[in-house]
Order: sequence, then C-alpha cells, then structure tokens
Amino acid sequence: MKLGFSPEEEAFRAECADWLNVQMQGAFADIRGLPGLTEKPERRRDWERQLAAHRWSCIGWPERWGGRDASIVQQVIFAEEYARAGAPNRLNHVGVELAGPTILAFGTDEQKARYLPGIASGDAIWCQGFSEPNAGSDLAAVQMRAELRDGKWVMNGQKIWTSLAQFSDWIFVIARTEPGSVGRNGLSFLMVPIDQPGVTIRPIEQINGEAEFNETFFDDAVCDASDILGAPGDGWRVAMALLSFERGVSTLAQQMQFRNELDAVIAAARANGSASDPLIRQRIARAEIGLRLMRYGALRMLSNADRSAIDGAALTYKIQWASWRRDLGELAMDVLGQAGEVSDADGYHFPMLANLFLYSRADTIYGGTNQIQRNIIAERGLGLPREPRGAA
Amino acid sequence: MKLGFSPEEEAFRAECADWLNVQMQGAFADIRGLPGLTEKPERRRDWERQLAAHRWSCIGWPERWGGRDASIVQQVIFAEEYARAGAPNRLNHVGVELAGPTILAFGTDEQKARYLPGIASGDAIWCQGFSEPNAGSDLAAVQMRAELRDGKWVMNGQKIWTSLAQFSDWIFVIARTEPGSVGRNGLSFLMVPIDQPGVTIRPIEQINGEAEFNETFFDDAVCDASDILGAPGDGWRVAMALLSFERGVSTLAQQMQFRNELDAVIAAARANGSASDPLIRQRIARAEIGLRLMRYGALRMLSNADRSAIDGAALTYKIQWASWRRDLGELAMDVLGQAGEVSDADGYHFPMLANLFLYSRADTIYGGTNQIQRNIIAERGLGLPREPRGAA
Amino acid sequence: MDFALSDEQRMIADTAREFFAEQATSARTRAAMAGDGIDRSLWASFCGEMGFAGVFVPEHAGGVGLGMIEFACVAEAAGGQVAAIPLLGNAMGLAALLADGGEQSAGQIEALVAGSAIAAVATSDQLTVSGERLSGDAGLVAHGAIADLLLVIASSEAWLVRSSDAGVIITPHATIDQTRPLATVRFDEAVATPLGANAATAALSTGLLCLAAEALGGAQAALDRTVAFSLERRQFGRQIGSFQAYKHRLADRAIEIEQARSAVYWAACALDSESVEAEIALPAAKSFCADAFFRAAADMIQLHGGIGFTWEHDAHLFFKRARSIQTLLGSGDLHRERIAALVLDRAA
Amino acid sequence: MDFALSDEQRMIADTAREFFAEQATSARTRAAMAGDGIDRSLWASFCGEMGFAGVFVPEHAGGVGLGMIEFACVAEAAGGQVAAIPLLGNAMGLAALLADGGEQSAGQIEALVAGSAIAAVATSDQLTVSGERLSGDAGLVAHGAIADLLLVIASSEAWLVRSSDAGVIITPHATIDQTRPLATVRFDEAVATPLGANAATAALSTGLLCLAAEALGGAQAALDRTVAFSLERRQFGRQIGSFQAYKHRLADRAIEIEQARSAVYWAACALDSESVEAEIALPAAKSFCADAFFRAAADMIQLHGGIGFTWEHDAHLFFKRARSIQTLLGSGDLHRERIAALVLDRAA
Repeated sequence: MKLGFSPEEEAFRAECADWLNVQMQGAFADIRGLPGLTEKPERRRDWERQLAAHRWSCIGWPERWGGRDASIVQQVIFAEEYARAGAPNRLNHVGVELAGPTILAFGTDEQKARYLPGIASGDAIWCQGFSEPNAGSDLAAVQMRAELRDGKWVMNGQKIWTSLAQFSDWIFVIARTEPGSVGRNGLSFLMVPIDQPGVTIRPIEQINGEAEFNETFFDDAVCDASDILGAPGDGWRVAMALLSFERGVSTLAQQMQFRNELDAVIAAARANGSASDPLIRQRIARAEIGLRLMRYGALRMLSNADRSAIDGAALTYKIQWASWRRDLGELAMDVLGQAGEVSDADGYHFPMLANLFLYSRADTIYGGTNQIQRNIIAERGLGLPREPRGAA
Repeated sequence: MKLGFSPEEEAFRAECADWLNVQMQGAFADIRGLPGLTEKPERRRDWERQLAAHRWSCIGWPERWGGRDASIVQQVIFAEEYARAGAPNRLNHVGVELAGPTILAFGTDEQKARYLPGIASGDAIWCQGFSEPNAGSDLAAVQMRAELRDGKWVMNGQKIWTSLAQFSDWIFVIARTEPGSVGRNGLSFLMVPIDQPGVTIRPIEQINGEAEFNETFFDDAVCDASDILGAPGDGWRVAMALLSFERGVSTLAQQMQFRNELDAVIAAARANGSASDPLIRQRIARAEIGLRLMRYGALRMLSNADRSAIDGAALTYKIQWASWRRDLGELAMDVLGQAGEVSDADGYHFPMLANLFLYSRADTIYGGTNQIQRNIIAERGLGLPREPRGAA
Repeated sequence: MDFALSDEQRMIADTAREFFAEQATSARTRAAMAGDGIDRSLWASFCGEMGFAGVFVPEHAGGVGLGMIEFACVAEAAGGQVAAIPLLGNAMGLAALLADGGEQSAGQIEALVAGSAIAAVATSDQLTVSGERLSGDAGLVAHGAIADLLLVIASSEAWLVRSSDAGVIITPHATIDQTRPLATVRFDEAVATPLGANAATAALSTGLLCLAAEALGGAQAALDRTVAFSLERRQFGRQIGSFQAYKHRLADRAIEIEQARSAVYWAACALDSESVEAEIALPAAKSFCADAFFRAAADMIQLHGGIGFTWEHDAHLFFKRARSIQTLLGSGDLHRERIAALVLDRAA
Repeated sequence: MDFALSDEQRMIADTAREFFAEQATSARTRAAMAGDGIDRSLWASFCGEMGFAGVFVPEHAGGVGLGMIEFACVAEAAGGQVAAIPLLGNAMGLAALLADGGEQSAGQIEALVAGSAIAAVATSDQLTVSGERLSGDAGLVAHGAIADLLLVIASSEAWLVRSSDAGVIITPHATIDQTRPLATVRFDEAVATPLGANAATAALSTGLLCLAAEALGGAQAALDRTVAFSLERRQFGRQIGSFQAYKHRLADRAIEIEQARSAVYWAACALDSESVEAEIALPAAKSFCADAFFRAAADMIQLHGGIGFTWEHDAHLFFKRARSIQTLLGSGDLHRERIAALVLDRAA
C-alpha cells in the first residue's frame, strides 16, 4: 500500500498530459471544459474519433481491439489527466466502459469483430436500455418482448431513462424472449441499431429544465438473430456482469468533475464572505473529507486484485458519491443564499451550482436508488436476509 | 385555540402552587428536587400518602375513588406546578396513570373497590409486567403461562424491564391463559400481589451503573381468580387500552424535567464559554425549539376532544421526546467536553448531564423502540401496509 | 388554554383547502409558471368571492375580522397546492398598513383586501434615505415584477413605495421557484411613504407565519401524495409502501410535520394573544417548518423514483417552493441564531 | 500507487486480530475496568511475545522496523476488542522519542517497546516553563494514573516528565470509558526534559492515527456483532435482521465504515510517505472515524433493544470508548475547522 507513483508511471502521466493538452489547447479548444453531455454533439464525436486515431479511446482494452492493454494504474492516470486537461465527458462512455468489456467477456470472435471496432473508433455510440416504466429498479420485472422471426429478433415494448439515446447508434436492451417467463428467467441481452423505423425516442424533461434522459419505444423494431450476447435466456447473467463494470476507472474522471464543483463552492464562499461562517466551514470541511475518501475508496476498489470477491469499497461507492453530490448541491445553495436561486438566462437554465442542486436529486435515483443500494449492501455485503418479493 | 389561562384556571394554579410549596419547603424539603426514582423510597411513599391525604394523588379520577374529576386543563396546571415546586417523581406513576384508568374503564364495581383505594391512598404501588426476554416489543409473542387452579391463577414465566418492581406491591401482567394459543389470542390481563414466595425480582444494572429495571420471575406465583381485568382471552384489548393512557398529562410533568435538563446544558455552556460557539448555539436553539414543540404537541394531544381518533400528535409523541432527550445528552457532552467524562464519586456514578447522556440511550428503546414507533406511525397514522409476520 | 382548532376555524381551513384543490390545479399553476408567476384568476377569486385576503383585517377596515390562526389555515391551504399567488407580499403589506393605522393607509388596505393592488416586500440594509426618498439596492423581491406596491423594510423601519414611481427599477429573473419569481429592485430617489413604528415588526411577524404555514401545507401535501403513490405503485411484486425503509422514512416526515403543525399554531396563538413568546415562536416556526417541508419535498422526489425528477411530475414544484421558503426572510441558521441569542445571551 | 494491503500487512492484521480476540476477552476487560483500567497481562504479551509496541520502531532502536500502515492494523485490532491497554500513550511517546532521536531517548524507547514503562500524554496550554521545570494544570490524561512517563505537549513543544517526580500531582477520576480512565495531572515545578523540534508533531500525528484506527476497529466490531445478533434474534416471528429498517441502518454503518477504512489507510500512507497530505488526512481520519464509531456503537445499543443498554452486555463498552475517542486530542468540530482553514483560508 502506497501513495504516489513510480518513475515509469510518472512518465506515462507526462505522455498523456502532453498529448491531451496539445489537443485541448489546439484543435479542440472550442470544447475544452464543456459541461454535461448534450451540447455540441458533433464536436464531441470529432473528438472521440481523434482519441481513437491516437489509440487513446479505450486504453484498457486489448491491443487487438484498439486498446493498449493498459494497467489499472495507467487507466487511473489517463482518467485523471483527461479531466485535468479539460477534455469533455465522453458521449460513448457506455460503449467503451460497459458494452465493450461485456462483449469482450461474453462475445464470440465474430461478435467482437462486429461491434468492437466501431466503439473503439468512435463511430458507434452506444446507450443502455434496461429500465422500463413498470420495472424501475427491478430488472426481473422487465416486460419488453422479443421473438425470433425470419432470422431477426422482433421487439415490442418500451424502455425509459435511456440517457443519450438521441445521440446513439446502438442500444443494448434486456428483453423477454421466452413468452410466459417471469423474473430472471427467459430474459436475453440484445444489441439493437437505433436508426430504424421501429425505434422512437422521446426526450424526458427534468427538474432542471434539461433533457438528458429519454423514453425509447420499440414497435416491431428488429436486430439480427446474431445480435444477442450469451444464449437466449442468459440475459440476467450478462446484465449483472455489465453492471459490475460500472465501477471502473471512469469513476476517477467523474471525481475530477466533483473536485471542480467543490472548488466552485469554495470560491463562491470566499467571494461572498460565507467562508467565515463557522457552520459553512464545517460543511465545506465535511465535503472535502467526503471527496478525499471517495478517491481513496475508488483506489481501494481498483487495487482489489480479486474483483470477484464482495468488496465493501465497491458495494458502497454509488451511494457515497450520489449522497455526497446531493449534499454538495444543498451546501452550494446555502453558500449562495437567495442569489443562487436566480438566473439571467432566457428560459429555465441555471448556472452550474444551482443546476447541480437540482440535477443531483436524480443522482440518488438513477442507476439504483439509494434505497436499492442499501438493500444490496445489507444483503450482499452484510449477509442479511433478502427482501421478500410479493406476488407479481 | 388560545394560549394562556382563564382567571378560574389561574386561581386553581395558585391553589396547587400554594399547597405544594408549603409541603416542599416544609415537611418534605428533604426530598425536594430529588432526581430519578430509586433514592429514598420510604420518604417518597410518605410523600405520596401526604398527596392522597389532601386529595392530590389522582386528581383526574372521579371523586368517588379519591379524585377531583379535574379537567384536562386543571391536570395540566397541577402537573406543571408539581414539577415547578420540585416535588419528586412519583413512585406510583404506573398505578395512578396506567393501572387506575384501565381499572376504571374495564373493572367491575367489586374490582374498583378492591384496587383503586390503595392506589389513591398511596398504599399500593404498582408496576407493569408486559415485556419478556423473548418477546421484547412484541406483546403478541408473550409466553408467560397462567392457569386457573383451585380458584387461583397460577403463573409461571418471566417478565423483564419491570421498572420499580423492587418498590411495588402489585404487578399487572399479560399472560397466556389458553394453552396452545398464539399471537394476540388467548392472553389475559392479571393483577398480581408481589409479596409472595412465587415472585422473585432481580435488578438489571444499566449502562449508567444504576438499576431502575428488573427481571421478575414467576414460579407458581398466584393471584385470585377475580384478579383479572376483562374476560379471559381479552388481555390484548385491555393492554392496548392501557398503553393509550401512557400519553396523559404526566407528559407535561416530564417536560418540566426536560426543561431542567436543557437549562443545565445552557448553564454549562455559559459557564465554560461554549455558549459563544456558533455550532453549539445552533444545537441549543434546536433543543429549545424541540422542547417548545413538545409542549404544544402535548397540548394539542390533550386538547383533542375525540381521543379515539388517530391523532398524529399522540402517535408521534414518544419518538419525539425520546429522540430529543438522546440528542440533548449528546449536546450536553459536547458542551462539557472531556471534563464531562469524569466524576469524583466513588464507583460508577456520574453527575446529571453525563448520566443523562448514558441513560437516554434507553429512552429510545423501552416502551417501544424508535423503530416500533415508526412502524406504528406508518401503519396507523399513514395507512401503509403492516409488516408481514414471519412463521413463529 | 385550549389548543384545538374551533369548529369555525376548522370550517375555514376546510373551505380554503377545497378552494385551492379545485382552483390551483397543476395545469393552472404551470401556466402561471410559464408566465409571470401569478395565476391572476385564482388571486381574483381568493380576494374576491372568498375574501381570504382580508381574513385578519378588522371588519371596520373592510376585512373578515378574524385572527392569525385563521390566516395560518388559509396560508397552509395555499401552500398545500403550491399556489402561484402573491400571498406573502399581500399579508405583509396588510400587516404593515394595519400597524401603521394612518389615514392614508385605509385606501391601500382596501385595495389589497380587494386584490386590486398587489404588494411585494423588499428587505435590505443597503438603502439610503434622504428626505422621503429611497436610493440603493433593495435586493431580490418575491413577485417583485408584478407588484403595484412595494413594502420596504430596512433596519426595523418600513416604507411604502409605488412601483410605478420613476425612481423604481425592477429587473425580473428566471427563478428556481417559478411560482414565486424574484426580481431585483433598485431605487434611485424613489418617493417613499414612511409607516408607523410597529409596521416593520408586524409585517415581518406576519411574513414568518405565512411562510411557516405555507411550508406546513406543502409538507403535508408532499407526504400525502407520496403515501398515495406508495400504495399504488408496485415494485418487486409489492406495493412500494410496504417496504419498511419507505415506511420509516415517511414516518419521520410525519413526525416532523406534527411538530411543524404545533409550531404554526403556537406562533399564530402567540401573535393573536400578543404574547412575548412570539419572539421565539416565529423564528422557531419559520425555520422548523421550512426544513420539514424541504425534507418532505426531497423525499417526495426520492420516493417517486425516476418519475420524481421529471418536469412533468409535480414533485419539483414542492421541492423548489420549499427551497424558496428556506431563504425568504432569512435562513434557518439565522433564525436559530436569534433563538440562541434569546436563550443564551440574556442575563441569567 | 497501490492501495491494497500487502500480504505481509494482511498477516500482521490477522495476527493482531487473533491475539486480541483470544486475549482481550470481555471478562478480562471488565476486570481491568473494575481496577485501574489496564489489563497488565495483556499489555505484557502485546509488548513482549507479540512485539507490537515496537511495530513502527526501527530495528536499530529495538523495534520491528515497519511503518504506520502496520501500526494502524494493530491499533485497529486493539480497538475491535476495546482492549484495556495504554496504547495511545505508548505510541505517542515512542513517536516523540524517535523524532527527538537524542542519546537520552534510546533507553526510554527500549523501555516503552518492552513494556517495562508506561507512557501517557498530557496536552495543555495552561503550563508555564521556568528553566527545565513545568508548572500548572496539564488537564485530563488518559491512563494518567498508571503512567511512568508523561509526554507533555504544549504549543507544539514537547517535554518528558517522570510521574514519580515530586512536582507531579496525579488525581485519578471515575471515567465514563473505564478502559481508558482519565486522571488530572498538575505540575508544581516538575523536572521536564525538552524533546526535539519535531517531537510534538510526530506524537500528535501518531496519536490521531492511533485513535482513528482504533475507532475503525471498534466500528467494524460493533457492526459485526450487531449483524450476528440480528441473524440470531427473532421478533414478530422473523429474524430481526430481515426487517428493512434494520438492514438499511446497518448498511449506513457499513458505508461509513468503508469510508473510515479509506481514511485510516490514507492517513497512514501519508505519514509513511511524509506527504503534505498528512495535514488534511490526519484530522479527516480522526474526526470521521470517531463519528463513524460513535454511530456504530449507538446503533449497536439501539438495535440490540433492551439488552443493549444493560451493563452485562458489551455494547456499552463500545459506546463509551467511541465517546472517549471523540474527545481525545480534540473534537470533531475542531479537526474539521482545521481542514476548513486549510481549504478556505490559504491563498487562492
């Protein structure tokens, strides 16, 4: 156990930083520090293709598929330098961090050849279709149907909370492929091209006036018979594996964003004098402690050689960051006072901290509510009895 | 809805105050301000007999049984003046506030004549035997057995958390009188003389080094066949009615004690300078608000004419005061700092505030834990589904 | 000593609740949010048919002649529907004018009771007075952009300013709580009528009670709606309201709401009886109720899951209103500090 | 960059945990509580057979020659059993003497490593120095009544005082945490040996890490025991651990304990690598871990129900230890204020 990096690691860091800074201060200066994910999608695509052209798009993947076989520490370093350089959030986060590793784990050679190059090159943006209006956090309650007809999977049903579907080329879904099946059985993991008449996307406006999420409707939408990962009926197992990739090194890039947010709160407190309020000072100290502990928690999670073991740091990570960010939003508003409640934008658009205050209410819900997270921690982490399911 | 009292009420207040002050500054000055319940039990008995001699022992009861048919407001006034005069906590709280009203509601005339005069006169101290080691908060899981044999109920089993059993003459218990019954059925409410060979009392030492609670063992203990309130099998219903009397005007006397405790914290903060710490100031303000709201909550509860309706103020009262007092204990220790952790007494005995810090951990447990209280509020107050019972 | 609502008070509360439930619908509130933050037709009925604007105004001054308990019942009902009306400014303006009691007030009281004029309140310590003219930054004013009259409170003095005066500069802003939009108000030698010595205190007391009561109503509504949702919505094959974590969280909200209710009635009683307790009851009620509302509204979002943070669902209306109540007329920390000063700093 | 325990570190942690589980039994701890707050035989084994007292002492000075990570593993294990040993004073004393590095320290280091001398620590700003003599109130000292050596820290300077010196007056007190009883120490021209410039900082850093690690061990043990109880105990016909409110509360404790673990390892690493991060890591670890322990121990009582607040059950040992860790070497508020000063007050 040690802090700090070896000379080789520092050299790798310099290489990352140099390349990223040249890009962000040169050809891509126009999207440096771009917040969120919805602005300037075409420039983001250009940037992700540029990453790919220099083999920086998926460095943790095998070289065979466009990666660099980078170690965890190297991935940590790249993620940190990526954020530090002001490079924008990745449109294809889902493709690179979730779909790719799952295809690498479960795909046939043909499937790897079909999907991975597009992800690696930045040409194919992916999104995730797990939640449904009547299923919420309960994947076993999925109702969307798919049946094999004339060499195609034909799908009918609805997904919800599909972030970035409007910019995506592919969506992976969990669908019920065994008619009459219930619960975890009879589900399959299908990969579906979005640009087809059977797929309709409707944006969902959120509490903060933006629309990052969508409803996605499937009306006789189709994909090839071979666009299935694992065997028919294996969907639950594949989905669970995919979700385990969610706690990868990208968490550290996310933390760089949190750092920026906390720094903005600190700057606001210094600017308006609330930095001298002992109550605000305590809360800023707590936020600072929480962010530092998130960092070392993430490093513990990534350093855990035996990733299959139940890992307390990994199990508790989602609720930690979501709660931290929700609390930071409230702290930000208390620092700003009433002045934080107004904006001079046209329409309902607020500056970063007020937007954080509003949007962070979603953080504790999507990707498994805080309540679901506590169930998982209690059941998988502490070995307490499972919640009984009611009659469906 | 109004604050303040009418001239008649103020006159009654003066009458109470005059009599109580004469006592507490005269013949009973030696027990004025006596804390807790375990010190000087004989003098407490003298005092409670003196109250009875002047018809102040159970003013809310009918005149026929030694009371004054006092209105709720009069009871409130007496409780406040009682505490203000420094009169000590009542040994026979359970007799006057719980057993008496329940006997008045469910007893036959013969039963009233048998039990009430002793309670009113201060000659018969009562305690409560509901909890059992394997039942805890779950009255339906009571295992103590009683069977009718030769005109006597013969009891075997064990009760726990029987406060003040060591000073009591009578204990009322819930016992299983139908062999093989389960849950709420087959229980009966029995009244048992304590001074008999079949009843053994063992004090339970608590976290603060004191022993206010007891285990009470019944080995072929007996009471008369007529020492049953309601019919055999009616025990659940009688017990529930009894528990509803727990939120009577005595809550206001208890609040005078809380006031003293908060005033002691305020005095300590002023004495050691922590009164200038903004963090402490906020917490003292919260404590002050909490105590005031308890008062007005209690007055709302007592002013509610329809006592049978589900009353939010009444449902939430126990968890309010227990949580308030637990928080006050923590605040007290933070005000006192490390100096609060030591005592110069022999043995393990601590001054009021440190003792409060320790003992208040029991407040959120006995009489229904905070968790049980929240179940009750959710189920009876909000109409949410009941917790499923497992297989017994 | 009596701490239950009288039958008449209960009737007023019921009437107000029904009025807002019927009139202040989500659709109408959202139309107001997209506009200037007031449902004018609702406000007209509130002042006109219902006569609610004059509930605590004496009959000789054209009002209903009741007291602060009844006013609190009305404000609670308005809060329960997050109604887009300028109630706060109206009540504070009336309280100030009634306290002033001068001849020139009568007409303005009448206008505010009738709803023919809208009042808003600026509190600021950045103003300079010269003669009877005010200059400087009056800060952010709720419903400031639609007000006819501005009640200005500075250092425990109160003035009245007509917003049509040439020296009044009002800049509206997009505001998180669109049912109570804020506008920046600046004065440049604006003509100001000084009000009597008690006007500022009366207005602030009424304002704190108004916010506390609105918050109580909002918190109760947020809880009720979440309870209803939890009984309808099923997940994992069960009503979600059957999950104990859900139940306990709602129980915690119910506990706070009961305390909030005691706080509002206590504060209203203290004002009605002119008790010295008001100096602690009002900051207690405002800070406690605002926080209880905020938690109830935050839990409303959280316990509705995904739908809870969409624009389409009403949860965000409650959440944003709760936030604006927290900051209006001073933060919770500020009010608790006032109580601490009363408790800790006065001579022992 | 590596943030997992090495195999060797894991082995030390396991050995320490087994040692305390076997030796620091409830019965032995309670015997120490009824006496002077030390299990002398446990302490002898700790220093002797196990060599734990010297875990971070260089080999040339008679120690094991490992670092702060390994020390944290040992302190964590001690905390997990609420062991009645003078670990805090020992570690702080050794850190101060090692930082001093002077010739005269060697013998005292040897004595502390061997357990033939017991050290305790006084921190006070009420002392006056005259020549090499100290006078004044040194405050409350943990295990002060059984100490041979007193490390005195005042205004970032450090001295060593023999408690047998005529100018040392020690008054033991009944103490809430009987496993770490406090004594008032006063000096009346006591002979004091000044230590080198870094001694105070080294001692305080080590002390904060010791308390944080003990708190982590205590919190984890409180959680583990409560989980075990919740699987055994049935109420309402179910394992009480099957109630969701119970599960979520324990989950919250588990979340905090994971953060506490990160905090302890971070602080230990920062000390081992002499990183400037230590100035934030140490107050962060101490304040966070102490609070996490307090909540875990309070929940241990609460979730055990009635038995949880009896003297007979061990829950109160954890609870009282948690409280004493909160106050030792400065409150959580104090340490958070230090962090706020670093974050807010240094030049932008």
